[in-house]
Amino acid sequence: MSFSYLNACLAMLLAWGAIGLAGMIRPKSLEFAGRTLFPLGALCGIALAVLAVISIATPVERDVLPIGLPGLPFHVRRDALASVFLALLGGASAGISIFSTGYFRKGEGALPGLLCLEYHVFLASMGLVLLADDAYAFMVAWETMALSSYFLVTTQHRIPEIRSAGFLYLLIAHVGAIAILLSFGVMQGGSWQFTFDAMRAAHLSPGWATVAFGLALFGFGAKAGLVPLHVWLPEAHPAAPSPVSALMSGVMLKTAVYGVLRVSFDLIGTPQWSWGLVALGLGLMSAFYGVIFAAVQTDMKRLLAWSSIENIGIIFTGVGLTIVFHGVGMGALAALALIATLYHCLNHAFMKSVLFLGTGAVLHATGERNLGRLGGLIHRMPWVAWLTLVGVLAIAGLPPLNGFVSEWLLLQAFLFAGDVPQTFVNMLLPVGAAVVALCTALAGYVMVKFFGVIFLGQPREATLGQAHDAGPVERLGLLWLALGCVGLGLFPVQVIEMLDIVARELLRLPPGHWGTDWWLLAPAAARHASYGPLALFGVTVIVVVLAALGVRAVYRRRVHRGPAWDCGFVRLDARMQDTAEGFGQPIRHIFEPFFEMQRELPTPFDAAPRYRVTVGDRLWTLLYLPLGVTVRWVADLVARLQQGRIATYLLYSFVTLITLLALVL
Amino acid sequence: MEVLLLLGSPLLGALTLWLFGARRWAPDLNVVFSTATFAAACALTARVIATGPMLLAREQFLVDPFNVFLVTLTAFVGLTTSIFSRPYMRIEAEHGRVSAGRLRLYHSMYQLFTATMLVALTTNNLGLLWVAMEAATLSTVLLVTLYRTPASLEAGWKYFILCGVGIAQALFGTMLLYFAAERVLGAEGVTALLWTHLNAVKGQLEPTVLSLAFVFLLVGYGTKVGLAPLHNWLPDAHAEGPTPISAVLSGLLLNVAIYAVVRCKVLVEGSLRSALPSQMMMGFGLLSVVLAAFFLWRQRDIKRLFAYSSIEHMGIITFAFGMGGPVANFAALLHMTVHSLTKSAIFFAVGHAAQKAGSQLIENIRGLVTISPTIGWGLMLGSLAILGLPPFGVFASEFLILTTAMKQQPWATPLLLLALGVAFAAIFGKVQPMVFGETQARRLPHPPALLPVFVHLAIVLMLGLYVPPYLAGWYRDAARLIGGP
Amino acid sequence: MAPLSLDLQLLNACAALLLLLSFSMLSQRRIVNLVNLLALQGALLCAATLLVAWRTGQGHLYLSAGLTFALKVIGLPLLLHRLIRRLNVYWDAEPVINTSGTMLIGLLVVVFSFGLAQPISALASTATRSTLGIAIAVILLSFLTMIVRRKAMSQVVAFLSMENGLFFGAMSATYGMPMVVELGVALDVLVAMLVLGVFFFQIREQFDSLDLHHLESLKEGE
Amino acid sequence: MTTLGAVTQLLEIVCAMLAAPAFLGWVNQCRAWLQNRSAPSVLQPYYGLRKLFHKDVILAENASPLFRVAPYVVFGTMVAAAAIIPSMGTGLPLSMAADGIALVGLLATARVFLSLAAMDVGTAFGTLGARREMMVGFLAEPALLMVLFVAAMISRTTSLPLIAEGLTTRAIALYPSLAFTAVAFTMVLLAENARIPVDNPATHLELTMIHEAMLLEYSGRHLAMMEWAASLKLFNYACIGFALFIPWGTGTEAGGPEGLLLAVPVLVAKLAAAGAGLALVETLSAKLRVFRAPEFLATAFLLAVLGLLVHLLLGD
Repeated sequence: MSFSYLNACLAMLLAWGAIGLAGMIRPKSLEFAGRTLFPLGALCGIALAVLAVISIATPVERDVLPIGLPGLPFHVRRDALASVFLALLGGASAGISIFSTGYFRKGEGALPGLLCLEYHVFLASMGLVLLADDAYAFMVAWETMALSSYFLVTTQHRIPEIRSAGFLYLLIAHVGAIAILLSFGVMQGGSWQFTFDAMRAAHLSPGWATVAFGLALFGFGAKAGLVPLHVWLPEAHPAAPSPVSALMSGVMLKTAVYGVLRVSFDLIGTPQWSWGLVALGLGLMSAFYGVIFAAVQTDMKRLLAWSSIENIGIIFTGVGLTIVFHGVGMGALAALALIATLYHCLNHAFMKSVLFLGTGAVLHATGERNLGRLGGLIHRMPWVAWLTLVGVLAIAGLPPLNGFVSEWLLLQAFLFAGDVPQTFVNMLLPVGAAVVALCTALAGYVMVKFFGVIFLGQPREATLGQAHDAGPVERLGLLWLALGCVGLGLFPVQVIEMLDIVARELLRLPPGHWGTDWWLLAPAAARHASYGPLALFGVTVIVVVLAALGVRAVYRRRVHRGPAWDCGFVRLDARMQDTAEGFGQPIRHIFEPFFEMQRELPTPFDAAPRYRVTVGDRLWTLLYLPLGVTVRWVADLVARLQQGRIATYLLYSFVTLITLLALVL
Repeated sequence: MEVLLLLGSPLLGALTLWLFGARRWAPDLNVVFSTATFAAACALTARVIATGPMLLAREQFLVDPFNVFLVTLTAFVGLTTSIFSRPYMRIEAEHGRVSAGRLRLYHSMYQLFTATMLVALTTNNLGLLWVAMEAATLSTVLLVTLYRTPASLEAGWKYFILCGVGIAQALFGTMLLYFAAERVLGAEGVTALLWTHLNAVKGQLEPTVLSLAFVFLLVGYGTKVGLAPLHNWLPDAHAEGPTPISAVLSGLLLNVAIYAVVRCKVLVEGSLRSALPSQMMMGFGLLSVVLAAFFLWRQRDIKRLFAYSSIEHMGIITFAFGMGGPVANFAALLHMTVHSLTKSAIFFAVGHAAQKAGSQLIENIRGLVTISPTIGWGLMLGSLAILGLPPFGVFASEFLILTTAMKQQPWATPLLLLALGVAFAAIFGKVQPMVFGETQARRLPHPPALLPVFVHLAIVLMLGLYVPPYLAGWYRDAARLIGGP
Repeated sequence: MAPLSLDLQLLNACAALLLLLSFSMLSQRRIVNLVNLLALQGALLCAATLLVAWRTGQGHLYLSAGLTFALKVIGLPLLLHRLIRRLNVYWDAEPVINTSGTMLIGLLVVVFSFGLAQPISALASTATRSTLGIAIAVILLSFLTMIVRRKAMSQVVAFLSMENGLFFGAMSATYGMPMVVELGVALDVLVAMLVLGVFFFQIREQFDSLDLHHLESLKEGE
Repeated sequence: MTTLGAVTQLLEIVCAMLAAPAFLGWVNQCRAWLQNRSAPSVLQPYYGLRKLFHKDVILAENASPLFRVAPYVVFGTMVAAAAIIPSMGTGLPLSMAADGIALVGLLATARVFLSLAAMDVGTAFGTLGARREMMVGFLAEPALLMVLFVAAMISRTTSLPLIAEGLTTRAIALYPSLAFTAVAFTMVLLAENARIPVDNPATHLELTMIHEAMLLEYSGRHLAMMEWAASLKLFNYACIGFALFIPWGTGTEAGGPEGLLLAVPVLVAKLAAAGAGLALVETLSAKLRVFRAPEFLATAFLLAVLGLLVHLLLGD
């Protein structure tokens, strides 16, 4: 078989599958499954990433696999879009796999071999989702992805919360999948015409196209955790073991973004700008909703999960913007927005993985995930702390790291949207920009809380004294991902030139030029806006170093260690620091209407005063509980039909018979 | 020849086991006969692959693409079930739930039941088809009441009366069909009930009579298919009988019934040239799917749960046949195959689980994966398969059905989406805590022999990713045969 | 129009009587009488079959008449009588709907079934076609009887009379079904009866009564 | 880049570093005058810095390396920020590397590091200050961004020097949108630089303080760097204001060296005026409760967005 990047990528996926199965050879052996197979998986990941990156610029490749349905074998196809996401998958999963090598311990729920199987099947199915070129292959891969991740989430199935989390996750995933399936049903070319090519060829009336897009948005939104379909995400992501959480947040959510892009730009082909507004609106809503809830969380993994919702929101904002621009025929801007979107996908994959793995290390070191019981870990686990700091700064959108680049691009896209033909869209977009800006600022708030409470200050529990730093392998994994963040931050031009190929292919545009110089990013023209992270970083570093050296050179005064100043109040202890709740208090105060809070305030005369506040998701009580109630109600109603009396049953058939006879007469 | 063997072996088995059914080695004998039957079925299949469809015994018997795979399937599931029931019924006997005499009844009736189903599938004579269906009912009634518990008696009674009445309607329908046919094929009614002949002249059959006939047939056989609102006997019968019987009832008998309905539908549609039969079937199908989904929500008995899921899937199949057309028919046939395999596998797992817990109540079954991984994973995978999660075959057929529905009957898709969602929540929400979670029960000393479960699941898995070409060919031919818009 | 020949008149008389019997079954609450009525119905069916056989000179109809006689006039009624004695269930409880109401519904059913039979008998070539409507009526009426009865026994009797109706329908529409089918059906009916016999004793030993309200525990709704 | 550009660049950085404390001193002097106190000299901040530099550093026991790095990072970012704000000349080569949005990013970086450092020691005050600082920040930052957006939309660029140039080179016109944003910007400036009404640089009253609370644990040269950075921040904000609203007089590429020379006195004049104005505002307005601060800033944010909409409605 002649070499093609497609086959090579498939081979990598196959290798993942094989590695997974190999895990079942000795399912009980941690040494074999954990310490031997996971590094192999990481290697495959790196190889896949390299292949993908090289292949971005190469022409589209297709192939047909010998499996599938009789009239419908698996079609696979690799184009630039798929390559970008494959690169994301490979790159991020490599770091995560390396970390997992050192992470998984004995006696954590499922057997190591089983875990290995599920983990690698998960990876492989995500890869197949990106390569699939017909509805059936796509759906099989899609649902396999959901299924394997479900089993990973419920690794520790003895804990009821985790079980219910898994249930909720799989339920919403499945309903979403059916919606996607139906949207394929709309787009299909006719009987047995389920290949994507047939869908590209098929011409939909605007109405049906809208239906298809709506179903797809629903389905993929459910997977991506778009508000209001997000409820499973803050439950499921924390429930999983940290590497899995990283994989789900970092990579799996992006497959949903991939799906939306694929459907709206490739399969439907001619998105209408009004769809864009919907996506934009949902995106902004998710971004805002996610970030304010992240700000009030007290469980570190839950906080990260909510922050994932925020980032997905920002990504969908980008998608919506792209659709709007593309719909009104502003090609260059559409490309800009699309690139911002893709860039943010890449960024989020890396930074969120760093953070989740960081929490994993903390969890292992302290056995504690409640922010209220952590603190001061930067002394005990400096590696994890500093590497996590990179992720924190990145996700807070601070230059010169990667988070800032995509934010910058997105804001540029908003900024030059000035002349969209539709006036009211014109008025709407700046508000969108404002929301994005607000969300990024809030993300900064959240991340300061996250890092400050976990790693800084004094340990809030005596037990934290025994915390140990992560092992060398785990550090390596973290380092890989952190370097990814830095690299993506410092060399935007190179990355964007790759992403531009996607934009060109997907939006059918002439190639845009993105940098006047290898170090200077200038989307439209240097006159409009330019950003050179390397130079900026360089200058800052130089100044910092000069300042430090200069000061030390001139003023050689000693540095004493002393107790922290206690303002004359002698018994100053760790409990006087802000708790996570305390740090979130301003947000709760400002955005009160969005939260559902139960406060437990002590009276001045309490013997043992106790302050508790629990923050609930309003949408849960507004949307989901009523839904459940309705279903139960209907079920009770239906149950009345079956009273156990045989006469009644006979009556049913009698009436049915008579009615049908009357019908045909 | 093969057909003779195919039908002879179970009949002989029924006779022999009626004599020796109480012996200690009776279960093995049961397996032996089932194996013989399966072998005959394989031989028949091989012959069909070689020489194509055929008519035998003065056209009384017919083997065509539509029933050949069903015959094989029936024989196969019959075999695996007999294998499963060997240890199962032994344990039941040890627990003192069944006496030796009843074991005798059980074994011989089991063979008889297989025989009747095979006759129903292979016969070319619609009258004989009816007789066989009735016989199948009668042979299973006593199996349902095997335990003689009040519940089982009640279930058996309802099964008997409701199906009896239903089947009576079917007889009248058959009669009307005969009446219409006689006018075309001549008064000497030798050939007038032979499906092949009817199919040849279906264009000339009298529409009004046929439409009436179809109503009777649909209500009649539909009762046995378990279409809402005629389904009320089904959950009781499936839940109260011994588990092997539940497996074959859900897995096979329903298939046979729907087979009968479709055979009739072909004739009627051919004569009416109107969408009436299709619409009726789609209506029944949707109603069954939706009602079953909501019934699932409140189940506390695990076997009842899966009985309702059978109703749901029968609804899906009926709906698909109602839609008609190459894709939908193909999907429906595939769905019949994978459903019977999966559902019987689930019942095997459930049987052991319930036997272990000593109760069929869901809240008494917990943490299976801890007690016995094979049972736990068997049940989990089976349920996921039946819920239509890939890469299992059920997904393949549901994929085709849903996409086609979106194209041909978009109005139905919201209902299907709703029903599938509710059903998923109901079943999975009940299965998960049974398989996962804490449990007081200690680990089983010896893992139960669940080979059949995993064999079935393996086949279902394969059908999801690869359908053997000749099987696909049959599906296609059958789909063409069944036709539709 | 010319007056019908004697045999046809007789046939129609039989049909009318059958209908009458079904009505009386609908109202009858004494189970022993129910069984007798069933036997009578069987006898009428047998007679009708003989008439048709004699008229059309189809051999197999004699056979089916014989079957009917053996099974429905002698066999089943005897069996049922023995059961009744053994289980001493003589009375059915008060029907679900009171008798007059049932009668009214029955009347509507008859009208409906005549209407139903119209198009079919219009096509029928048989001399007996006009009785088809009655056959359908008998079937539906016994269906109704099953619905309103509360004792297992009376349900079974109604079930059997439904079978009679089917046979009558077959006879009047097409001079009976092919032999093989008739035999099969007869066999089935026989087996069904045996099964029922077993059933009754099982039910009896469980609930020591044949009242159907014992059989209402398996249900969904409260 | 031209030599002139390089010169301007260096000149600006140096001037900013040197002039910032003086500006702070000047503001304080004005305030003192307005409050009829005997005013400290303009050079007072320099004395303060000198004193601090000569002191030993006392670190809390559990201060981590982050705590020691932070001052330099904050200082560095502030200088970098100063390097891209066209205070005297617009021909800044570095401004290519970072436009307005990046500038906001830089300031945010400084804020984040400051807050993290404040949380590092883990005293009640530190965390309290950090929390309040972030609270102020997450509303002030988008507001500032929106302000920039308006200016950017008017002159179709996000790079500050080009915005300034754009405004100077055009015929002078009234931009109602700019009026809105000017108010918003002033409010942001007050909040960001810990001035009344949001914070009071002069007190250590724990109920109200934000910025000082974060610095409590710092001493010696670290504190000096922090103070210096703070004054730089004020200076930078002032210069941003000039660039956005009254850019006239800054030297352009076209203007050449002589333009640059002219720019120096202009800048001094502007600063003097701005300082006086700032002092006036501070004196006239009363300190807000901390809980009111968000509302204050939300108003600023709203005004900025309003300005944006007004701009879109009326066009330029």
